[in-house]
Order: sequence, then structure tokens, then C-alpha cells
Amino acid sequence: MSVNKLTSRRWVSITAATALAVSVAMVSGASPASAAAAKGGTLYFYTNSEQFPALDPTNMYTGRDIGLFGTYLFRTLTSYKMEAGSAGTELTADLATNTGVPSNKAKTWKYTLRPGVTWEDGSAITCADLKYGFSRAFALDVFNAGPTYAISWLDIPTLADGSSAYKGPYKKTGKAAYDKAVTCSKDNRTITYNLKRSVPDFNYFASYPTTGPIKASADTGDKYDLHPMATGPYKIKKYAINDELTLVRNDKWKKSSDPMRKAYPDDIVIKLGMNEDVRDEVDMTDQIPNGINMDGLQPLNNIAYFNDPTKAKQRWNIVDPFVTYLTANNSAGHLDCLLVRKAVFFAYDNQSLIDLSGGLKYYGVMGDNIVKPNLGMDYAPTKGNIHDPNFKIGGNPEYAKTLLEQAKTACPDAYDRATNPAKGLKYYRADTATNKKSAVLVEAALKKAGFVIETVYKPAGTYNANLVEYKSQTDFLASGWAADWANASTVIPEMWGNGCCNYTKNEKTPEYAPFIAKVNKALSELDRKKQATMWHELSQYGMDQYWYIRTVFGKDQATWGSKIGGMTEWKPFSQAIYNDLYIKQ
Amino acid sequence: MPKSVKDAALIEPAKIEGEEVTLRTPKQIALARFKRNKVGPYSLYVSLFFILAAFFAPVITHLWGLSSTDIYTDGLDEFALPTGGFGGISWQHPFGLEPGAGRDVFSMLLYGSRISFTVALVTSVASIGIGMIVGIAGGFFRGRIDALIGRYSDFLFAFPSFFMIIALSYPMVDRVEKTGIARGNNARLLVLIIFFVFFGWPGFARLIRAQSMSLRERDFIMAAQAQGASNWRIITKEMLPNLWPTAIVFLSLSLPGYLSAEAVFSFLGVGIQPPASTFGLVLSDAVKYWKVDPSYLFIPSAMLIIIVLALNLLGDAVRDALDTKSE
Amino acid sequence: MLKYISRRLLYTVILLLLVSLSIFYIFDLIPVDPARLVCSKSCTTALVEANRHRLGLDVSVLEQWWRFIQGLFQGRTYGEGGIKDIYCGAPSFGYSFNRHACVSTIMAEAFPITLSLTIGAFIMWLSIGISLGILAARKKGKFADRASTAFVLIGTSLPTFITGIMVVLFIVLKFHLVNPLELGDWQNPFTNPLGWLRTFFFPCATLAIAYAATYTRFTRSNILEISTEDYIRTARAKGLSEKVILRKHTLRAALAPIVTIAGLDFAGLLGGAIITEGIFGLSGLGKLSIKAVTQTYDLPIIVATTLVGSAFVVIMNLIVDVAYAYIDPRVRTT
Amino acid sequence: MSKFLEVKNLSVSFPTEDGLVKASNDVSYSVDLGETLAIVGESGSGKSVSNLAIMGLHNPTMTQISGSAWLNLPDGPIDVISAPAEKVRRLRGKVMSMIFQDPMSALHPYYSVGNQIAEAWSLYNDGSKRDGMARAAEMLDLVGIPSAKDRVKDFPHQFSGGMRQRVMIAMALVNNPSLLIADEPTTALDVTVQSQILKLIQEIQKEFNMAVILITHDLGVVAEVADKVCVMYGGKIVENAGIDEIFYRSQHPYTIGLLDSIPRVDKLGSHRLKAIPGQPPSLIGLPTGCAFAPRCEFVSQVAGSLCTTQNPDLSEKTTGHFSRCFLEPEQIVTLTGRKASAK
Repeated sequence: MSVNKLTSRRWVSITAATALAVSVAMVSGASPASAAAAKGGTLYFYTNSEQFPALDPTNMYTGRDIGLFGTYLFRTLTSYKMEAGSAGTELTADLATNTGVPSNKAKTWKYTLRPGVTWEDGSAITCADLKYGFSRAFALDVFNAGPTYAISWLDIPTLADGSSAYKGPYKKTGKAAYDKAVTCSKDNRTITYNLKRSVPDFNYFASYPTTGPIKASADTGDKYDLHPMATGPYKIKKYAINDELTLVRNDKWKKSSDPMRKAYPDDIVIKLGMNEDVRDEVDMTDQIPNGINMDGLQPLNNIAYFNDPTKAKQRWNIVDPFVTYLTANNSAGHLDCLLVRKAVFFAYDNQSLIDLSGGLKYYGVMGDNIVKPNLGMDYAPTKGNIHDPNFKIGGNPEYAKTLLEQAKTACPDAYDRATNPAKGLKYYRADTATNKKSAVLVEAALKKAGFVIETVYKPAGTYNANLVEYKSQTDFLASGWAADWANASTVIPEMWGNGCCNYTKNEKTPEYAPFIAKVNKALSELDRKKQATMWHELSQYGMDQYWYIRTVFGKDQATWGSKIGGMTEWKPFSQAIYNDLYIKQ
Repeated sequence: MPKSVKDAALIEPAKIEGEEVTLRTPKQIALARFKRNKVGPYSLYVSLFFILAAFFAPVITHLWGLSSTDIYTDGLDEFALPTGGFGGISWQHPFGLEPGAGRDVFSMLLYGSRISFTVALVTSVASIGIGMIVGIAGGFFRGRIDALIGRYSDFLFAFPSFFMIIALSYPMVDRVEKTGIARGNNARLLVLIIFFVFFGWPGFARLIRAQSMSLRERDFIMAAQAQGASNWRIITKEMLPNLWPTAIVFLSLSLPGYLSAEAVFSFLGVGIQPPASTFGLVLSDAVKYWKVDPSYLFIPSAMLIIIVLALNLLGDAVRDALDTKSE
Repeated sequence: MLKYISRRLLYTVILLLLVSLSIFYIFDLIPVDPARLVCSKSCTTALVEANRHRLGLDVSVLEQWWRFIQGLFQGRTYGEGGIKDIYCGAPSFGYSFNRHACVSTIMAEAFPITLSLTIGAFIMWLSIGISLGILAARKKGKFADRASTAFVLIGTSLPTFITGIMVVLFIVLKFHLVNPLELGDWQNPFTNPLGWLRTFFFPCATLAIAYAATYTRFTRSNILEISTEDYIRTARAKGLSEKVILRKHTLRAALAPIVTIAGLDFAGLLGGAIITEGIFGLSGLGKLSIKAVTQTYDLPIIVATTLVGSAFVVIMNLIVDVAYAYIDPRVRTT
Repeated sequence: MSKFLEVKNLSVSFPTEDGLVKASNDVSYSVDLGETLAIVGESGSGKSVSNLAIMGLHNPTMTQISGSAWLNLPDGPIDVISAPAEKVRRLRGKVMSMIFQDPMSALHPYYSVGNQIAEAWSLYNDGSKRDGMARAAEMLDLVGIPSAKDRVKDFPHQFSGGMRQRVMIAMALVNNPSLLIADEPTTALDVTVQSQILKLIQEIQKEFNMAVILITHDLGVVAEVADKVCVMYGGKIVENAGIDEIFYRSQHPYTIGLLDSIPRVDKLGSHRLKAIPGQPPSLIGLPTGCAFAPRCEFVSQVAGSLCTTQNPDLSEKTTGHFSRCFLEPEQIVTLTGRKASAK
């Protein structure tokens, strides 16, 4: 899922999936609960966003929401352990009795439901519910925001236009094929998934709410989003967009069937649509002591907050799972010239841009790879780019000029586009306040090196949806990505290869064919260590091409009120372990 | 009753019973009244000062050794905040530096007010021009023309202009750019002005229409008609001179209105975009920094208040001076 | 009079039909394809077509408009073709797939908020504006005149996004006047008048600051103008006291034209006060529409809010005219 | 000292940027109950100003007043110039009333005529609104408005000009005042209506035994109703005498000029109308001497160019006949006699 993280730190735009962080993440401020956790009280969250991207499990793909609602509302077959440190990155059984039984070279996965698991109306959760829930992801005309692994993995024929023969539970087409791919045992407690190819990571996917159960009789289609049925310790009492989401205890939920969830607060209220400045002021003056800021502060307020020693126990500054990057349009007529792309890289004033968004301390550091160090074995430092002796973090316009000078003869077309005042480079950006500011810096730095550049602002709300269209018109795109789980297979092919979100337009470049061949080889490699080495090579290859002009390894901050207890980082989501949260009495 | 009353002194010149007996022209009277107003001349000087400053922005900034596009990152700290007190105010940067990008606020505001004034002036003048023509046409010819204009302006009034501007500005800018008339901010400026004028003129046209209807009934127009003057002559020689005071008052009062409107649309992300820096852009940016850099919010706010206040008071003074009824 | 009103009503209906039709055509011209916007990343042409059908955009603009008009009277079923049908009863303004609800339901929730805000602000700005205007007129040229003019002008010269933030940060939150969690909470004014007041007082005040200046200046200049009228001299010649003259004679005539601008301002605000609603977290029509226009591109909501907005303007125009006829007998008989 | 109203040395002036404008300069006159005094002059001669001051209708912040105006009320005389404003207000409408030139604009457009009359009545009388309306109907009937009972609820714009002036009169008289000041009451009306209104004023004056001050520029009007006449020029009274004195033995060249400029039925066909040459005093650079001197055709008759250097006093030329001119009555007779022969 693509991200537009550079634009803002609000969670709406961070719609990527989760990442498995195995490296040591920096955690400041947060410490495991020292006081005894206590039941009771109301836990508040507040956010500037007016509504959740999705409450319907089928559409839920935002890391934060998966963590939040996966803890409170929806149980899934498997779940990440709700524990601090690297233990949190491990899977555990949730609705199922175990994390899944693979067979047939991981082409078949089998799960059995835990006894006593129920819906909020008291009825038992059955295999049919799981099967129905899983099927909804195929109804792409109704649900368009969730992950689509189910469609590409399940053993269902593909039609000529690339879509699945099965069109979801609301249509009759392809139902037989689906019934064959997903089967239930006679006692309706065991579900079997039959896949097209080996997917050793299927158990990770089974932690996504989109794979969870949906009761067919309660399904209201599009409207289900407003009041999905809960299986966790809380249920929805009220969901009013732009107002609030109120969760109350689900009295049908039994601790006996769910040893993991603690459910400390009596109520959970998420206040929606709070003005950003109000929200920041609330944080800084601790006006909602039992509340948590869901968005993070605006950069400047963030700095003020983090400079305040009295807030030391109400904040953390961690490495988040995201890599943000600047994509070049590598197609002909745009930046189809390595020298020009390189010149842009060296001309960029990264220092000012990072300062603008919170500095190296809070925004992030320059990256040297598309894969973030969090990903563990798949990350290795690359050569060149930020390690090049000519690289200056504040920009090196002189070197950029020499590169451009070489480009003049090497690739006159791209040079002309980049320097001719009548043409010039175009940079499509979402129309947000921070972008407007950074555009000033980007334009100034590139002009210094002799580029002609114009920022084209596009409506922020429809920016992401139009990326497919923009990618062939603009010369740059800013975006971001986080791995879905701890394998660069959810990064490199998606970003540079034939995955979902390759905005580089590199398909027609001569360097692409050898690259994609290697990618496919790596994907089918069963030896994990060998695979990691192959990913190292491939990231070096792509970075050498400057398909991405620059990458930043981002950081993330969270702040909360003085009465919040149990704030600890949950590694897979870079969020709180919601399960541990309680109100200090 | 006394038999004889001794005369005290000569009767002072000027007016009796409020009736003008001097031989001054209306223009002179208005000018004298304007000068007599305590606030009028000062608000004129202040307005002129800012308008001239905006007009000569390149000269002033050059003389000061500044540029509105240069980035003075030396003056910013690791979080891109201006170093030194009061938003980095110094002799070199009299209004300090812009936090984040490090531009000089003084030159930003000079150049910014240039754009703001352009929008306000062009829009006002164009609205007045169209409103004048349409208003006179409606008020003077009446009948079908008037009905048609009335219905059309009703339609425009009913139109939710605010949303239309927000929703349509992106595609409109696209279209303007495609025609090649203007690019980038010039295109956005053009679109903003077109929208403002499009939705702005009916208000003024109504005003003029009402006035020309009553003017039409006045004796001197009747007299001109009786003498067989052509409609064109009546409109240009008899009506227009009586309508321009309204236009001037409208101008001085709509200027600050459009200044504020530009600010609001910039805040909402419609209209002019950085690296340009209109009042709206600077203010909406400054709100984010109020806690760490209050002077960055205070200076443009104060400047906008002074300009709007001066223009409003100027408008009041002009109206008072041209108003033949009061006093 | 009745005939006049019915003729105006007919005119109003025609005007609204025209405005709605233009809105459909104008938004059709915008190069944004809502069907593509809601298409997932595995988007295919077939899927876009399916979306287009689901959103009702696969027919001509004229037919879209006609269906919309029909829906207003008959209710309408959305998303035909397999998925669970969604029915929105009359008056149906459409269905928002972004907010998963019938637009009429969404509007019905947002409207009381906007109405409260507008009425509150209206009362405040009229009372502030008119009383300051009277003060300024009576003390013409003196300190009180200049002070009140300067006060309201400073209030107006700053855009609402500055004054609103100032009010929230430096008054509301600073002095703990409203719990930030209750900021923007909808409270029923009839069952919980205090809560309603707590929610709406400050946003109304913010808007009132923005609007009061016009009314102060208008009141002032009108009073000064009316004061020179012969009939005020007549009233004085009758022996009426200055107080009675001001109240009964001057104000009656001076404030009559205010009905017109006040009515239009009121109607304009009913369409939503975008910035104020945003700052105070009020989920009124303004916030609803601005999000639909700039972010989600939610066509049914855009059409509904713009149409309701212009309906308010047109209907308020009618009310203003009728009210004016009531106030000014000269208009009544002609 | 028994006249109902005695105005003594009343000066009204307005300070302006260009200096002090003495609109009414040292004016004295009197009028008794049952008597009609006409004040005659061109626009700008200051004829309204002194009466507005008597009514207390001048703008106190913009006007300087000296002199006095005594009303001899049954409970003792009162000087309305020096009396507190509130006390004078209590006299307005009750003891003294005023009607104005333009009946079109003098009535409040938003209130029914009955309402406006009732308002004036209820100010000095206890009674319900219904009583007030009944009284209003009575008054409208009195001033000759047909089917007055039905018309009390009508609004001013539903009446013609003459009818409106009748309404004004009804309103002015609703509390039976002793003094009625009529400021050009017929100027804005059709000629046929003019005489009706004047007749009405006359009748009512008789019925109520009022003192009436009629301010006008029209000597024709004066001839119809006045008992005595004040002629004003340049802010001063230039001639002051009984009606017959003014019309048949006028002592001031200005008055003579005015008389010559009106059509006379009795001299139909035999004379040509004459205008006074020149402009009314612009008051800018007014010569020292007589204000009328620049327009006066008899200037040369006064020795030593006295007219242009010295201002004549208002002196009693014959008994009760005051004139502000250096010429003696005999001289006037000869001069006008010569004129008469020319007619």
C-alpha cells in the first residue's frame, strides 16, 4: 500500500501495512508499566481525522488500525503477541488454536477455531463466518481498500483481464471455485485454505482483520463499516463520523476464550475531527490526562513538547517502519538519464527539508536503501548515493552542475527538459501546508544547480488515488512504504518490480529486464539466507540506477496524557501495545 | 419691541440653512470635506504607502540587499527555527526570517502584498466595470433587458460561489494552463480573479441599477431627454458623472474585502501557491508557528489589520465626503 | 400578497432546478473520475465501469440529474447489480460511499449544528453590530464612535482562521472554559441548554466578530442618514423624546434595509461556516462539504450541500422580500 | 409685553470651517393669539432658522444662539431659547407646533397616518391606542380628509401631496397648540391645492384662536392670510409692518422688488412681471453696507454712496412700519411713483 508520508504525519495518509521490526528500535521515554495496571476508567484517543479509513475489517489496511481494532474489536486467526520488545513481532494463536498448520509445501493452510469464541450477540463464531469474511475481499467493487493477497494467492482461476473468476459473496459468479478453494470441516470449526503457490507467510496474513470472520446474516454491505460486529472485548456503541467512536465492554466476550486480551478500561472513546492546533494545545497543557494523541504533534509543537523535561514520561521517539522516498519518472521524455537523476540527488538540500519536518532527531535520517534496517537480515548498506564522497546533506550544487554538464552531451533530451526554461521539470505534489513549504526549499536547491522546476499542486484528498495517473505526467513523486512483514519480498518487487506500487516507470528502461528476472528468482528462493543476499544485490542495483532519487528512514513520535499507563511500543505497528493501556487511578 | 436694531458685523461667507451658496464644484466640495475629515487623509497616506511599497517591492528589497526567493538558512537552527529573538529580527531582516524555509519575511510580505493588492484591485475594478455597464443597462433601459439581467444575477446569487471556487479552481487552472495564456501562479491568479469577478459583479450591478433607476427620474435627465439627447449621451454625460462616487466608495470598501477573501482561499489551499507568499499563505503558515515564533504571526497580522483598517476608513471618509446628504 | 408569494415560490423552484442542473454539468466537467478514485489498487477497466455504474455515473448528465430529482420525491435505491441494495427514502439526496450513509441522513445530522451556529452567531453579530452602530452614530466623531469602528474593523480584518484559533487557544483552552473533549459536541438546546451554550458560544462569537463590523458600519451610516430625514424632524416637532425618536422612528427606518443583508448573510452561513466549524470541531454542513469537495470528492454530498446552500439563499431571499414588505408599507402595495 | 410670542434680538449662527455663518441676525418680532405673522424672504435669507430655534429643532451642537423668545403662557412667560431642552420639548406639539414644506418626506413612511397622529396625541393625553386612533380620525375629518375613519389606517404614500399636508396639519393641531409655525406649507403643492391648504390654516386658526407664523417666499400667500409681515434679507429683517402697509406702502426697495415680481390679478394685462436683478446674497465677499445694495436700483438715490459703506438701521418709518433703508418714505413714494407711471 502506498504512502504519502512526506505530506504529513497524520495517520490517514500512513495507510501502509505493518512491518516486522527485528532490529533494535530506539525507544525513548517509554518504559514498561511500573505502577500496577488497573481496570476501569475511560480511555480517550483524539485525532484530527474525521473518520477512520475503514472500520469494516475487509477494508482495514492501516497498520495503526489493525493494531488498535485488532486489540479491542476484532479477533483474527493469528495475532502478533501483545508484548514489548522483539517478542511482539512473533505470532500467536488468537481465534484459532494454533498459528496455522501448513501442508503441501505451504500450499494448504488449516486453522481450527478455539472453543467458546463468540460474536457480540452471543452466537458462536463458525468456520462459515470465517469463510464468508474471507470471501468479501473478492468483492472489489464494494471493498477496495483492503489487502488483495487473498485474490492473488487462493487457488481460483484468473480471467483474461487479470481479475479473479470469483467476484465475492454478493454475486453468483465463481462461487463454486471459491467453495473449492476454502473449505469447512463438518463440525464447522476447522477451515482450510488452498493456495495456488507456496506461501510460507500465510500465517502472517492471517493476522489481518480482512481474513477474520464476518457473520453473513449481519453483513450490510457498504453500511457494515459503520457498525461492524465485534468479537473482541469491546463493541461499538456509537460511531459518528467527525464526532466520536465509542467502544463499550462486550459482555459476550469471555476471558476464558481469550487469554491474551486484558481489557483494562471500561470505555474507549475516540474523539474525531479535533482541530490540529487544539489537539496540540491539549497535549502540551495535559488537558486530557487520560487521552492519547493519535496523530502526533505538528513538527514545531513536537519540538517544543520534546524539549519539555516534565513530559519525559509522556512521549516516545521511535524508528517507524517507513521509508519515504522521491521517485523519479524514468520513462522517455522525463528523467530517462541517470546523470540527470544523479544531479537531482546531489543538488537536493536534504538538510533543510529534514529540518523543516522536525530535524534529524524527529523526522528521520537519510537512507541508503529502499529496505529499512528494521527489516533485519534483508537490509545491507549500499555503496554510492549518500556514501558518495560528493554527497553533502545540504546539497552540492557544484557537483550537480558537473553531472548536468555531462548530461548535456550524454542525454541531450533529458538535459533539455531539466534546464530549458520553456520546459522544465514538473513535480506533482499533494496540496498540503508542509508540502508547500518544502516545495520552496526543493525549488530553491534545484534552481541553484541549474534546473528548471515547477511544483504542481494537486488536491490532497484525491492525490493518492490519482498517483497512477500522475506518475506518467510528473517527473517526481514523493511517497513512502513499509513492509507488510519481515521480508523484502513485500518491498522490492512492489516498489521497483511488477508489484502494486511501482511509480518509477522503469519498465521500458534497458536495466529493467535483468532486474525483474533476478526479482522473480529471489521470490522463489526457499533458502531465506540466500534470499536475503539476493535482496541486498537487488537493492544495490536499483539504488545505482537512482530509480529512487533519495530515501529517508523515518522516525515517529507519540505523545499522551499524564494518566495513561502502560504505553509500550508494539514493534510490528510502531504503535502502543493497546492491550496494556490503562488509566492510572 | 426695539425700534432699531444695530447691525453687528458682516454676514460671514459660506452657507446658510445648509444650502450651498458657494461657487465651488462638487469635486472641490468633496475634496474639502475629505481634507476636513480627521481620519481620511491619514488613511489615504497609509493605504498609498502600502500600495506603493507593494508596487516597488523589487526596488525596496534590492535596496535592502534582500531577495524574496533567497533562503537564509544560516539564520535557522537545527529545527529550522530562526535564531535570535523575535523571529530573527535584525537590521538585515527587519521582520525576521520565515521559520522552516528561511526566507526573509520583509520581502515576502512586500511581494505578497503585491499579489494580494493585484487580486483586490483588478477584481474590484473589473467588478465595477461590469457592474456599471450591466447596472446602467438594467436601470436605464428597464424592460426585458432589466428582467434578463435580474434573473441572471438572481441565479448567480443563488449559486454557492464559495464551494464553486474551491471545487473548480484546480480544473480551471488546468484549463488556463492548457490554453497557454498563463502558467503556474499567474494562471491561478487569473482564475481567482475570474471567479471573484464572476460572482462579484452582480452585487455592484444591483446597486448601480437602483441608482440609475432613480437618476432616470431626475429632472436633469428628463431635461436632457427633452432636448433630444441620445441615450448614449445621456448615459455618458449625465448618468456616469453621478454614478462614479458610488463606484469609488464601492472600490475602497471592496478592496479590503477581496484582500481578506484572498487570504481565506489561500488558507483553504485554493488560489496562489508558494513560493509566492500572499497574506493568506503567510498567515496560514504562521498559525502553525504561533507558539515557537509568535512574531512571525504578529507582524503579518498587524500589517493586514493596518491595511484593511486604512482602506476601510478611507472608504468611509470618501463616502462621507461624497455624501451630499449628511451634515 | 398571497399571489405574490406563490409566484415567487414558483420562481424559486425553477431557480433551484436550474442551479442543480448546472451543478451536475459543472462537476461533470471536472477532470476527476470518482469511479477511479474508489477503485482499488488492482483496478481494472471492468472495475472502473462497475464503480461508475454503482455511483450512477454511467448515464448522461441530464439523466443523472433527472434521477436525482426523482430520488428527491420518491426515494432511491443505490448500488444495484448484485451487492446488498441500499435504499434511501425520500427525500433522497444520494448515498455517500465514503461515509456509508444516505446523504439525507448525513445532512440531517449536520444541519442542526450549522443551524445552531448560524442562529447563535446571527443573534450575536446583530446585537453587537447594531448596538455598536447606534453608539457610534450617537457619538459621531467622538471617541466612542472611533473606538467602536476600530474595534469591529480589527475584528473583521483578521481572517477567521486567525481569530478562531486565537479564541480557542487563548481563551477557551487557556482558561479551561470548555473541556477539549466536549469541544464541538452536539447538545440539544431544548434538553440541555447549558451544554448547547458551552458548545456554541465561542464559535458563534468567532463568527460574530467577523460579521459585526458590516452591521456596525451599516447601522451607523443609516442612522446618520435617517436622522437628517424630514420625518425625524417631524417626530421631534411633535415633542417626542430623543429616546423614543431613536427607537420608534430612526431605528425602524434605519434597520429596515439591514433585513436584506442580514437575511442573505444568514442564508450564506446556513450553507456552512467552513473555517469556524473546522476550528471548533463542529460537524456541520461546512465541514461536510469542504471535505467532500477537496478531499473525498464525494459527488452526492457536494451536490446536496451546494443545493441546500443555494436553496437557503433563494428561500431566504423570498423571506427577506416578504419581511421587507411587512416592514415597509410602500413595498407592500406595489 | 402681552403678545403671545415675543422674539427679541434672536441671532442664530453656525460655526463652519470657513467662519461663523450668521444665518439669522438680531431678529425681533412678535405674534399674538389669533394673529398671523408672515415671514417672507428668498431661500437663504434665514427665515426658517429662527423659527426652528424657537421650536428647539436646531442642532444644538452646531448652532450658536443668542437673544430670547418669550412665550406668554397662562402659567407665566417662558424663554424657549434659554429654557432647558427637556422643558422646551414638553412644549412642542402641545403649545407650539410646526408643519413643514415637503409633506412627501415629513411623514414617517412606515407608520399609518392615524398611528402618527395618535402618537402625538398620546404624548399629552391619557388614553388607549384606540382612543388615539379615534382622535386621529376626528382630526383627519377636521382637516377635510374624506372618509377619514377608513383612512386612518392608510400609510402616507397612499395620500396625495395636499392630503399629506392636511395630515401634517392634523398632527400639528391634535393637542390644540397656541402657536403654529408653518414653514413654507404650500411650496411643494399644486396651486389649486395651495389655496385650499391656506384656507384650512385660516379656518383652523379662527376656530382655535392660534398664533400662526407663516414662513414663505411667496407674497401671494402672504396676501391671502397674513395680518402682519416680516421681510427678511441676508439674515436680517429688512421690513416689518402690517399687511396693508407692506402691500400698499412698502418702504424697502427689496419688498418693492418682490411685489413687482408677483403676478397681480388686479393689474392683469397692464403690467409686465419684473424680476429683481442680480443674485440673492452669496454672502461671500458681501460688501460693507446694505446687504441689498448690489441689487438695489435706488442706490444712486442715496447720497455719498452711503449704501455701500454703511449698513442702515431698522427704523420706524411710519407708525408700526419698520424698514432698513436710508431712503425716507417720501423718497420711496416718489421713486415708486415714477415707477408706477412707467407701469
